Amino acid sequence: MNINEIRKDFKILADPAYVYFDNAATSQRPEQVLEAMDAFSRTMNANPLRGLYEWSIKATDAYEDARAKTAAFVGADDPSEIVFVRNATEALNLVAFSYGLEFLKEGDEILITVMEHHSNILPWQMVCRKTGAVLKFIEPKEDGTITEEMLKEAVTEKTKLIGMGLVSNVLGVRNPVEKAAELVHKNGGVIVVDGAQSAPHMKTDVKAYGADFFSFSGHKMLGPMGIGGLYARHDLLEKMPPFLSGGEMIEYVKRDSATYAEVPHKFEAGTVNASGAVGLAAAIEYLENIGFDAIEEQEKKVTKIVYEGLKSLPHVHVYGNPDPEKHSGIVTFNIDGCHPHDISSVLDTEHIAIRAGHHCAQPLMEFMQEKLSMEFRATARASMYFYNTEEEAERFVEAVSKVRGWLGF
Amino acid sequence: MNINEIRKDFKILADPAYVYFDNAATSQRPEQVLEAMDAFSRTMNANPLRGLYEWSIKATDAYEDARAKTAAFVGADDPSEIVFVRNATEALNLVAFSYGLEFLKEGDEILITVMEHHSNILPWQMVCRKTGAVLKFIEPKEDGTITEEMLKEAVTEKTKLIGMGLVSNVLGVRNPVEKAAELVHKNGGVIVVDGAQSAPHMKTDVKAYGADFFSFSGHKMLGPMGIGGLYARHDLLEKMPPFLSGGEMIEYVKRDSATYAEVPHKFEAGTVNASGAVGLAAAIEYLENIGFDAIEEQEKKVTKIVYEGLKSLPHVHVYGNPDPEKHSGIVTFNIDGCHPHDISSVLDTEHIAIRAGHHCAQPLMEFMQEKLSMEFRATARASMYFYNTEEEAERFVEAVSKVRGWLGF
Amino acid sequence: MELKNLYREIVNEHNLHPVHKGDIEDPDMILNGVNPSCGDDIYLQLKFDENGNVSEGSFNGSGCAISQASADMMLDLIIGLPKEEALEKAEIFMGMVRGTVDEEKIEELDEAASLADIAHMPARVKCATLGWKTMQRMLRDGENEKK
Amino acid sequence: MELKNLYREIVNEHNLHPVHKGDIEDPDMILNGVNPSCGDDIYLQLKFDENGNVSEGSFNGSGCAISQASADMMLDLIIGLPKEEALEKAEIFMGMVRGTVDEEKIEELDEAASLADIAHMPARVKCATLGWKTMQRMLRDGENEKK
Ligand SMILES: Cc1ncc(COP(=O)(O)O)c(C=O)c1O
Ligand SMILES: Cc1ncc(COP(=O)(O)O)c(C=O)c1O
Repeated sequence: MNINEIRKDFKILADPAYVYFDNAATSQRPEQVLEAMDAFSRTMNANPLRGLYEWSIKATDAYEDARAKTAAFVGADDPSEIVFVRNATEALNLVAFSYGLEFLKEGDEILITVMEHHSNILPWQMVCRKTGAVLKFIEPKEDGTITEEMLKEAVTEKTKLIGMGLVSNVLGVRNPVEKAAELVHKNGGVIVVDGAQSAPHMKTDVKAYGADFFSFSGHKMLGPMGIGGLYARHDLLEKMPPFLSGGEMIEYVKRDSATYAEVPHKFEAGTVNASGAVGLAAAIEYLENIGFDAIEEQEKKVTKIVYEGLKSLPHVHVYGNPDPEKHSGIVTFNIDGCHPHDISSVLDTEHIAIRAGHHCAQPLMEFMQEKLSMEFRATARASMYFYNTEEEAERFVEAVSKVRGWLGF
Repeated sequence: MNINEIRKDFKILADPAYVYFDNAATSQRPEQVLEAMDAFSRTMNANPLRGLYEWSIKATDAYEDARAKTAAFVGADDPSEIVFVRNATEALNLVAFSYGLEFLKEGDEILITVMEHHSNILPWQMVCRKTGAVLKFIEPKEDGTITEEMLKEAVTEKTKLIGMGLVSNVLGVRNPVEKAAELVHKNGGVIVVDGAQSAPHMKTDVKAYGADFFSFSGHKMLGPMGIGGLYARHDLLEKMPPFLSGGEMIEYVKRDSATYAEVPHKFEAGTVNASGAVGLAAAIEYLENIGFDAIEEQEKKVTKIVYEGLKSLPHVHVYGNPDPEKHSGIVTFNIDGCHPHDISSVLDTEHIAIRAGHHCAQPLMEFMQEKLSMEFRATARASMYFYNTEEEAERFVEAVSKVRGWLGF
Repeated sequence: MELKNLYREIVNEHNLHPVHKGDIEDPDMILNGVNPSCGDDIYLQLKFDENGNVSEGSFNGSGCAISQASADMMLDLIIGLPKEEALEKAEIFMGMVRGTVDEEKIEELDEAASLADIAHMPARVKCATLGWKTMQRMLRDGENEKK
Repeated sequence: MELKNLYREIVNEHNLHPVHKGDIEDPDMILNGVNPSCGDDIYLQLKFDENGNVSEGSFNGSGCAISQASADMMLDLIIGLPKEEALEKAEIFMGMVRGTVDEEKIEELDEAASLADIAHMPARVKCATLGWKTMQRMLRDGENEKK
């Protein structure tokens, strides 16, 4: 992997003054992705699935090819196991509204971790409100680890659904979804693996995870905004009721009832985002061309510099696993006396983009504040991707070392 | 309006061999829209709403500017009355799940027309199933007209919600939403105006319609796939519960509960489709630059040729209003002995793209089959937009005149 | 073959003057097959002799020219065949429209082989296969709506 | 003003060495103001003399430097003023960060005028206005959490 060549594919990275370290929020898009979408619009733009003319047939092929490519990317058996959605949040809501409301009942337990993203918390709160199921939380150790023992203790025979991010967007830690899957399957339950933060950084294999559902967002893995995916086991999709309803997801519509199209179309109501899917497919192709080995290697190099650099600074607290290789490119930290928002604002004057705040993980912030005596219920987070360089990492550490000075200490 | 200049903006229209008359399914996108989206990705791509750095601030501005532009486009009072969604279908589902399930109850009546798109039927079937409300249908006259008298007869004091497409995607007729609004408001009810087919063709004015809700899709009005809008009165949005939940739509999240962000963010869960919104804003700008007067003038010229041309052909039946000016660019027809799918397939060999089938309006097909003795429960539909030319219309009529011959008659 | 030629040379004839459209007397099996997205809707009727060969067959219903013609050609081909062979023909037909069987095999379909180019028209594949799928459901899965 | 200079010249001082942070004795009004998206969380406390002038004031709580400094500067400005004038200052401050009032008016804010450039940082506007909004809710809307 030649990082200089790769960076040329990302026009927004051309200005060396800027350091973009907010990749866990959204990634940048290479020209290949933009070009694939533009080409769709310029040569075959039509409403897929229904047209009997050339452009619509091409558009349908492009859309279904994108589905097949996405299925292969996550390790699914069959393209029909991929439902295209807007983003990971919608994927998780789809599971909650369709599977959750239909198959969970009073007294069942839903188990999630305290480090879940709000998008993997609120839908389950909704399911619990409406069904009488109970939401339980598993808390990690201080460094973010969840062990098999902790899981065994948390899973009871009432646990019918586990929601677990494969990689935490705050700590970067990889969670033991395989063990969780095993335990919940013994109860005839299912596991919803939220892959929003893992899919960009590591080879996905839903089979190996034992995942019944797997959610992800295109925009976090070089794809466009507005497209994401839900992997779901075919037999689950078959028995789940539809969620959104309208055009394209039906067979017959009578005035008072309807029958539904086959899986996965049953879950894709209305005109599909075909150009978004084409963009996602181009992003997948781009990632596969580089290869996850090379991607991880580069991320580890950069993350190590950031992690160890911050660790060595006085007044800086770095969270999560002591091994920077276990951070999936994410380094979360705080600086004594400095509110994360002020940190991010002054770093912005150095053209360094990081995120600060609760990271859509307020329960985790609360947990960390208590366990780790954090000053504020918020952190600063640098998140790197394979197109980031070691020089950027060094510049970042250098800048962080000056933050306390800029803030008057 | 110089049609030749305009067509240069649409690369896909460059090949004069192709006639694209399936605009009611999806429109084409001008270069200006593609460029606006690419520019977003190349210069300010970031996750809006949360970042404290330059790109994210720019992205937030671009996203909220798009909202303001969209609000002005539909005639809303305030940008906060626009919720960005994927498409009109999602907009209608949002109203059904949030407003419908919360405010309708057993015995209430939902009134829709028989010519609604499936996306404005199925969500109401769902609401009726879950609340015990009753779904009623109003049938138009044979030419598609719904009169004030017919409305008065159909609306009872139990009618608490009316769902009505402003323009039918099959007949092109404009429905009397103003009268319907008046009637339902007397009951303290609301009207959901589906503007998916009107917004591309005429100046929208939600206030003049008396619309409480108004749904539309970007992809039908020069915008990208994957973005659409719901206009809703501010006070309704305030009192409606959230629908999808997760990141970006919250204030506080505790382990067992949450409070929600202000309107409209409460309804936009997960990372927003900012580049899609930017594309939609560019589409709106493009439409406004041409102006709806010029747009309608061109559409009427082309529609007249198609309508009168088809009318004059033996064995061809044209549906809807006898005045081609009342068709919003849509001409639906059948040919004796020829299944619409065969019509569309043979026209495709002439590089003419039209739609054939039930047009996501099966109840209307059933109604037309009965009232107008249609041979099949399907029609062929040519739908024109302002970039279509009179020559294309003539070529189309000429081709249709040969269809029966090609099919062996 | 260009689609217009396909219609002219084969489809139109079978659609406008089908040999097997209508009802047969006292069929052994009747099955309804539909394509919801197209509105194609046929009733396939078959009768068997003492050896289990298809002795008579017809179809009824409405749909596009391709669905009608394909059903008519199918009946041309399978009347007189043992069930197993009829099913084999259906396999070949399915393989043909999916593009997974070779020329030689396709020839076994006689006139129905002319629908090979449907493989390039995914939106019409369902029309072409409706009759064949209905036959498979009958003979392979034993579905029968006759009361 | 570039943000780093703004911190150096004004914000840091008010954040690290606030004059009005803490509790006052027996306040007449107490109100909590929050920015959910930032986690800023302050308690504003005010006391009035017999003429309705703000006689004492303080804030407590936690938040970013801008929210803290802005609240401290606000109290510098309004202590001693009649309620109406305090509210006028809040109006000016809101107008300043929205970019809708002119230079001359802004000068009436004394040191708080230095936060004018926050108008170009929409994400930080909420931090800067937290104290002011809380004061508006108190004096204009009469909200009071004191029991
Ligand atoms: C009248 C009408 N309503 C709703 C829709 C649904 O639009 P979308 O598929 O973009 O959600 C359509 C599009 O076909 C339509 O014509
Ligand atoms: C772990 C995790 N899950 C879910 C999401 C939600 O993704 P989106 O906002 O694209 O729906 C995110 C993104 O922030 C995330 O990091």
